Amino acid sequence: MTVQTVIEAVRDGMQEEMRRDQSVFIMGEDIGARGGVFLATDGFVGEFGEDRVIDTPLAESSIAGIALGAAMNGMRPIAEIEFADFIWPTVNQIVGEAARARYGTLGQMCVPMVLRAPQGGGVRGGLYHSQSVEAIFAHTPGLKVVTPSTPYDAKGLLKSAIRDDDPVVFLEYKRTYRLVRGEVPDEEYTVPLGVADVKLPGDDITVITYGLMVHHCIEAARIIGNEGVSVEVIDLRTIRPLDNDVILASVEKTGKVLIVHEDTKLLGVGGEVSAIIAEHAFDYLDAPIVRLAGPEIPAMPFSPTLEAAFLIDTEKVSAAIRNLARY
Amino acid sequence: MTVQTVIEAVRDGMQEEMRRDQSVFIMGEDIGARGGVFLATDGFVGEFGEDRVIDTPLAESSIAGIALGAAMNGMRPIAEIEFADFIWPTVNQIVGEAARARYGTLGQMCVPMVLRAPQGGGVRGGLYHSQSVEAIFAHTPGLKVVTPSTPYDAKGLLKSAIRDDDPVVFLEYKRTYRLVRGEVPDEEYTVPLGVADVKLPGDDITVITYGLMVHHCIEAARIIGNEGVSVEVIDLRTIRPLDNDVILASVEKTGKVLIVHEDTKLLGVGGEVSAIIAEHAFDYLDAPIVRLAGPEIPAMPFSPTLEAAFLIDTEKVSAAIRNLARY
Amino acid sequence: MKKTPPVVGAGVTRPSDDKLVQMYREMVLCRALDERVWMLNRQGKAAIVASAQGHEAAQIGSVQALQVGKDHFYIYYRDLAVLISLGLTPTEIMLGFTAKAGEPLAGARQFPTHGASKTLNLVNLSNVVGTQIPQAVGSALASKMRGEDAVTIVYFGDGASSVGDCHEAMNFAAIHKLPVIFLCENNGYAISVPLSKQMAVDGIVSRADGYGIPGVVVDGTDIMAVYEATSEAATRARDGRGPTIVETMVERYLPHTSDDDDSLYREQEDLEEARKRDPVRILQEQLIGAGLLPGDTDSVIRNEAKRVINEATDYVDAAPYPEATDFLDHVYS
Amino acid sequence: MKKTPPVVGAGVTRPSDDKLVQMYREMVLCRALDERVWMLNRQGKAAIVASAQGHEAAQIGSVQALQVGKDHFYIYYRDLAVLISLGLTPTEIMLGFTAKAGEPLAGARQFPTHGASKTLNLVNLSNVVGTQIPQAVGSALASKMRGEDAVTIVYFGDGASSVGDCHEAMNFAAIHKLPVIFLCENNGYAISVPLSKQMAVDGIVSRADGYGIPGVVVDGTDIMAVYEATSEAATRARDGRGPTIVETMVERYLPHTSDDDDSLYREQEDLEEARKRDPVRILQEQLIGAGLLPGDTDSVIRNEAKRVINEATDYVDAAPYPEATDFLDHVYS
Ligand SMILES: Cc1ncc(C[n+]2csc(CCOP(=O)(O)OP(=O)(O)O)c2C)c(N)n1
Ligand SMILES: Cc1ncc(C[n+]2csc(CCOP(=O)(O)OP(=O)(O)O)c2C)c(N)n1
Ligand SMILES: [Mg+2]
Ligand SMILES: [Mg+2]
Repeated sequence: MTVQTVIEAVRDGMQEEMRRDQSVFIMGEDIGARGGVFLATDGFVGEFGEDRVIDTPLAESSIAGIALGAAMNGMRPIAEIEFADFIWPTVNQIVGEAARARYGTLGQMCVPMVLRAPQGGGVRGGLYHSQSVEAIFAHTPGLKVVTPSTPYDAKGLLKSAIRDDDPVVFLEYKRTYRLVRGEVPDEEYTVPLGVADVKLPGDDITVITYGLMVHHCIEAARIIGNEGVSVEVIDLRTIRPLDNDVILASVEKTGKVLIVHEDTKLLGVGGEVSAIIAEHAFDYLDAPIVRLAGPEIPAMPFSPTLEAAFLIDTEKVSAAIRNLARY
Repeated sequence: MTVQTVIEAVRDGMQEEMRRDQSVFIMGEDIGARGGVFLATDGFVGEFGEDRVIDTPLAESSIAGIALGAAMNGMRPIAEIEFADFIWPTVNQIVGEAARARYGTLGQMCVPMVLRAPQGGGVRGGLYHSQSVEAIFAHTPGLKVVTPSTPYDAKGLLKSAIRDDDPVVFLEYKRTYRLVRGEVPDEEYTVPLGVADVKLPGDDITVITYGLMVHHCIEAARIIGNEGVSVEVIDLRTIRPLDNDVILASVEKTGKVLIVHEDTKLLGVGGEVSAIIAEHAFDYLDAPIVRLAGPEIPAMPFSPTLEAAFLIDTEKVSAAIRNLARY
Repeated sequence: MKKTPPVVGAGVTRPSDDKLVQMYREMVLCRALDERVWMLNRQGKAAIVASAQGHEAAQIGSVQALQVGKDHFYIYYRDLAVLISLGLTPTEIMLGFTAKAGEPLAGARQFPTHGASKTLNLVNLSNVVGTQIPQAVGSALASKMRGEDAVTIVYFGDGASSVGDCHEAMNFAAIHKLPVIFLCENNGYAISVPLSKQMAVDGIVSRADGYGIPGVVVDGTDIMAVYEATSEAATRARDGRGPTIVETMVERYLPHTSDDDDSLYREQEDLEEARKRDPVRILQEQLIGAGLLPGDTDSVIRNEAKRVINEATDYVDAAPYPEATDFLDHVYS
Repeated sequence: MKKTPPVVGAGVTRPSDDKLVQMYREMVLCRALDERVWMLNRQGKAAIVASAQGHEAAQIGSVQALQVGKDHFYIYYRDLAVLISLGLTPTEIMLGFTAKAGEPLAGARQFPTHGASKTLNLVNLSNVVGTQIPQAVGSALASKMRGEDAVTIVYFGDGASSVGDCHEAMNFAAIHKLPVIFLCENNGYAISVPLSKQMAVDGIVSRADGYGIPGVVVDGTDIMAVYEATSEAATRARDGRGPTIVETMVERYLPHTSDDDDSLYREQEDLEEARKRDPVRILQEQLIGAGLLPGDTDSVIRNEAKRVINEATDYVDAAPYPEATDFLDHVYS
């Protein structure tokens, strides 16, 4: 075991897969000599050469489209979008094309590509360096969407994503990159896609979350635990496909659910999780299903006071859990 | 009152607004001499001239971006996307830019533009002429999203959308264009955005839906009505903002909810509606909240047998209502 | 529309006589098939038809300049003649138009001619105009990375050239000198929108300089010119000298698709002018002039085409629609 | 990078002597401001800084060739000197860098220099590179529709030229002969990616032919050349003769932003070469040569700039952050 940050785990995950499989390559802006704006590919161009570590022009739609074409022709591209805020031009190639390539060719084409992007706020990124984009991709059948929260998960899930034969949108919370440290095995491992993780077991209330928020929820759960309420924290890890089994099992045990995400509320992942529960675990519910999510503004404002007002923190989560416990 | 089809109502709505306000103009592919592929702008170029009815190159991102720029400079553009399936390139300018223009300039800029697109299936459109796209835009604060079902609503909502100072994504169900007829007043009227409509009152079960599905739901409700179960059909009409009041009032009355949409299920509008109910009307619920939605495949397949398997019809809705009635 | 005369480099082998006759055979077959599927549409048996009529020389001339089985073909909805020239049978293609079971490219899940063929390296993922251009560049990148000398050719219309993806893709291919051929079938219309409303220039070839790559305009109704320009571009690509724009000036004989009514926007005169440039007749006359269709060869070819198309029609008429049992399959691997 | 000499049309009025000195004053002020905000960043008082250092002549020379209050300005994050030249005060701008209450363009909701000013017709909606280009074209379309003779100018970097939106926007503007000026600040880098990995040509001006519009390359460190090229483009736009690409070859003196470390990718030599092309020094020398900075004029200008910047610094230091009470406002009208 080694203690690493999330960004180190991401880097190692890619590096191991590029060493393991010649068909894996990476393309994106500033990933070469610069090593990526977050240094996710630090040293890569030295080890793998410019052919497998391609500094692209600033042109996101084609980054996605070219990766898609390369994937259909036998390669396993990792396409990096510098910030998730700049991912919208890829929607046409990812949601429109990559997601349907297998379905629309009766399984003849497969698209083993990963679209990586750092997302989320808490880094003074303002309206255009803080966006959460998981909901839009997670709505699309044919895609897989992953949002790791820890170094262990980030590396293990990324390796699975690279080996997966379907297009995976891999969204890393940039706030966790250097903030979150954790143990990572020295030996080879992967974490399967589509499996949620009980990050903290508990009996009275289920908190379902993912990404950066996992850490606030765990902290809040510990605080509330000291107040005599036992909270289970579920990290979805993969947003599509959702792990209904883990979600429903927990709800059937606790009967009370709080869903937490940083992304805005309406038509967010929380809505879907709530609907799954309301349809399949209705008889077990003891209280309304509550969502705690980003406010209904387009994204996170820049000034520190405004950003703080947007962001969900341990305190806000604790307050929501206490409310629910009282119901 | 005149009986019209939906496409006639859409055409009249635009024509009246263009006559009323010189700043309204329309841009899109084939809207000039061709009159639009669905003839929504039939005769417009003759009446309003090529300056106000602009046949654009095939370039959706710029159709959106140019409309946005024109809107910020005092015009009221209606940008037509030929089929909603081709709307993805506009996401960057609409979700990324237009939705945040007001917020990000502290209210200095406003974006009075309408992005119109025909959507949905049932017309043998296959994977790329059948898509439903409301969920992706409806997730975004700053946008308004409208999905009319009848000629009356289509015209009245479109006129409101054109007069609105915010960017509106206006999604017309192409299957309704010539299929659905209805009375439209001869005198001037508008239908306000953000207000749901009880299309059929009832007491035992609430069916919440929008667009083409409204008609299947009404038919199903009539059938089930004859079986002694009183069904209320709510047409959301506007997907963002959602009309929580009408939704919750109905659920508090009936205690049982079926949500129906043609779009695929996960992270669709139904998830959000379910979550709103599970949070705010939990104590009134007598049964699980059920969703009937398109299956989890990327879009509607082309062959008639496959398309039929995808589509929700009156029979499927009736079956779902009966199931819920039995709970 | 101004038609620029073919500008072809030296040193390219002309197609052999046999190959020329073969190309003619494909053209005749394609035209017969095309006419038949329109008939099926009018009979309510084919939901939608986009025609290759007027584009056949550009499509067949380019395919025949490449190596089927090795090279990669990214096509669009109007490329019926590409399919014929790649070796798909009329029956296979008509299963697409009628959306019947056994359709090989997409299991009838998609519009006719859409889907893919793994064995033919043929891809036509979607109806979304222009998306295939970066995908093709990605395919060329993959070939180059593995050191293969396969070429990727991508077909698109003048309309598609306006899309941002076209720009991004050409620029990337130029930077990395990728083995890709950008073959534009410029028929002067994007549905109803004439070239003059799509661009302020006569065609797309003038963009080549802006990317630092070669571009060539050819008369797309002259199969020899297309063959030569494509051959030269393929040689350049295989030699590691990068991409080429081949702009073929063609005519669209018919409405955009069977759903369109071109009388709303197209002058009868314009159509009549267009029809004078019939690639099938032009090649027929060239072959007759060169003595390559001796005796009743031409009518044998035409009758054979008719026979094949009739058989195909009977087959697809009798074929069932696909069962909906597995319509949820192939979403994930 | 090859630098093409300025190619300027005849018949353009050179800036008056007074105007030249005014432009110099703005340049000096902007440079002083720029240096100060970097200092604030290093002190932890400014979260992010993108610098105009090396770009000032291109920015100020172009603004001064236009009519402030009437024309429309679509800028990007590096256009600090555009703001100065439009008349924003250093205090107003520094409220942006420090994200303090009263920031005029976005209420400190956005990165510095982002937002809009209704009175100045200034728009900088987002950090998303290239999105402003079609927006600017839309603005020009609106002006033309209303028969106004306002011009829209849009600023963007070499990096932005790779985006599909740039292509779509230029093509549309060309077709409709819109009154828009595409002003590219080509500094040879998109963050770390050098021009040679962004395009296979030396700059974007060679694309102009592909759109059928005029394009001109100027030395962007020579304010006179920029002024003249922009004036000519503005005249063309106002005369209904359509858009122009003005490519200004400039240098980026500093890392991409305060978050960047350019030693990872930029040779020291390259930087030293770049610094020789200091637009402030170049104009200073030109003015001294022309006798336009007599006596201690230059040091008066510099001292005045320092004084203003010091005052602004004190002001923003003392200013509070915005209250979060209304951070939910202005989502809808
Ligand atoms: C992105 C996108 N926008 C619009 C359409 C609708 N549409 C289908 S074909 C077409 C015109 C394409 O013209 P061109 O590329 O010249 O090809 P042609 O049909 O003339 O061969 C349009 C607008 C589409 N399929 N995709
Ligand atoms: C669409 C998009 N992609 C990526 C980025 C990240 N990014 C910010 S600036 C930049 C480089 C822009 O270079 P250029 O346009 O040449 O402007 P310069 O900074 O050199 O003046 C990049 C890649 C972004 N902001 N937007
Ligand atoms: Mg065309
Ligand atoms: Mg640059």
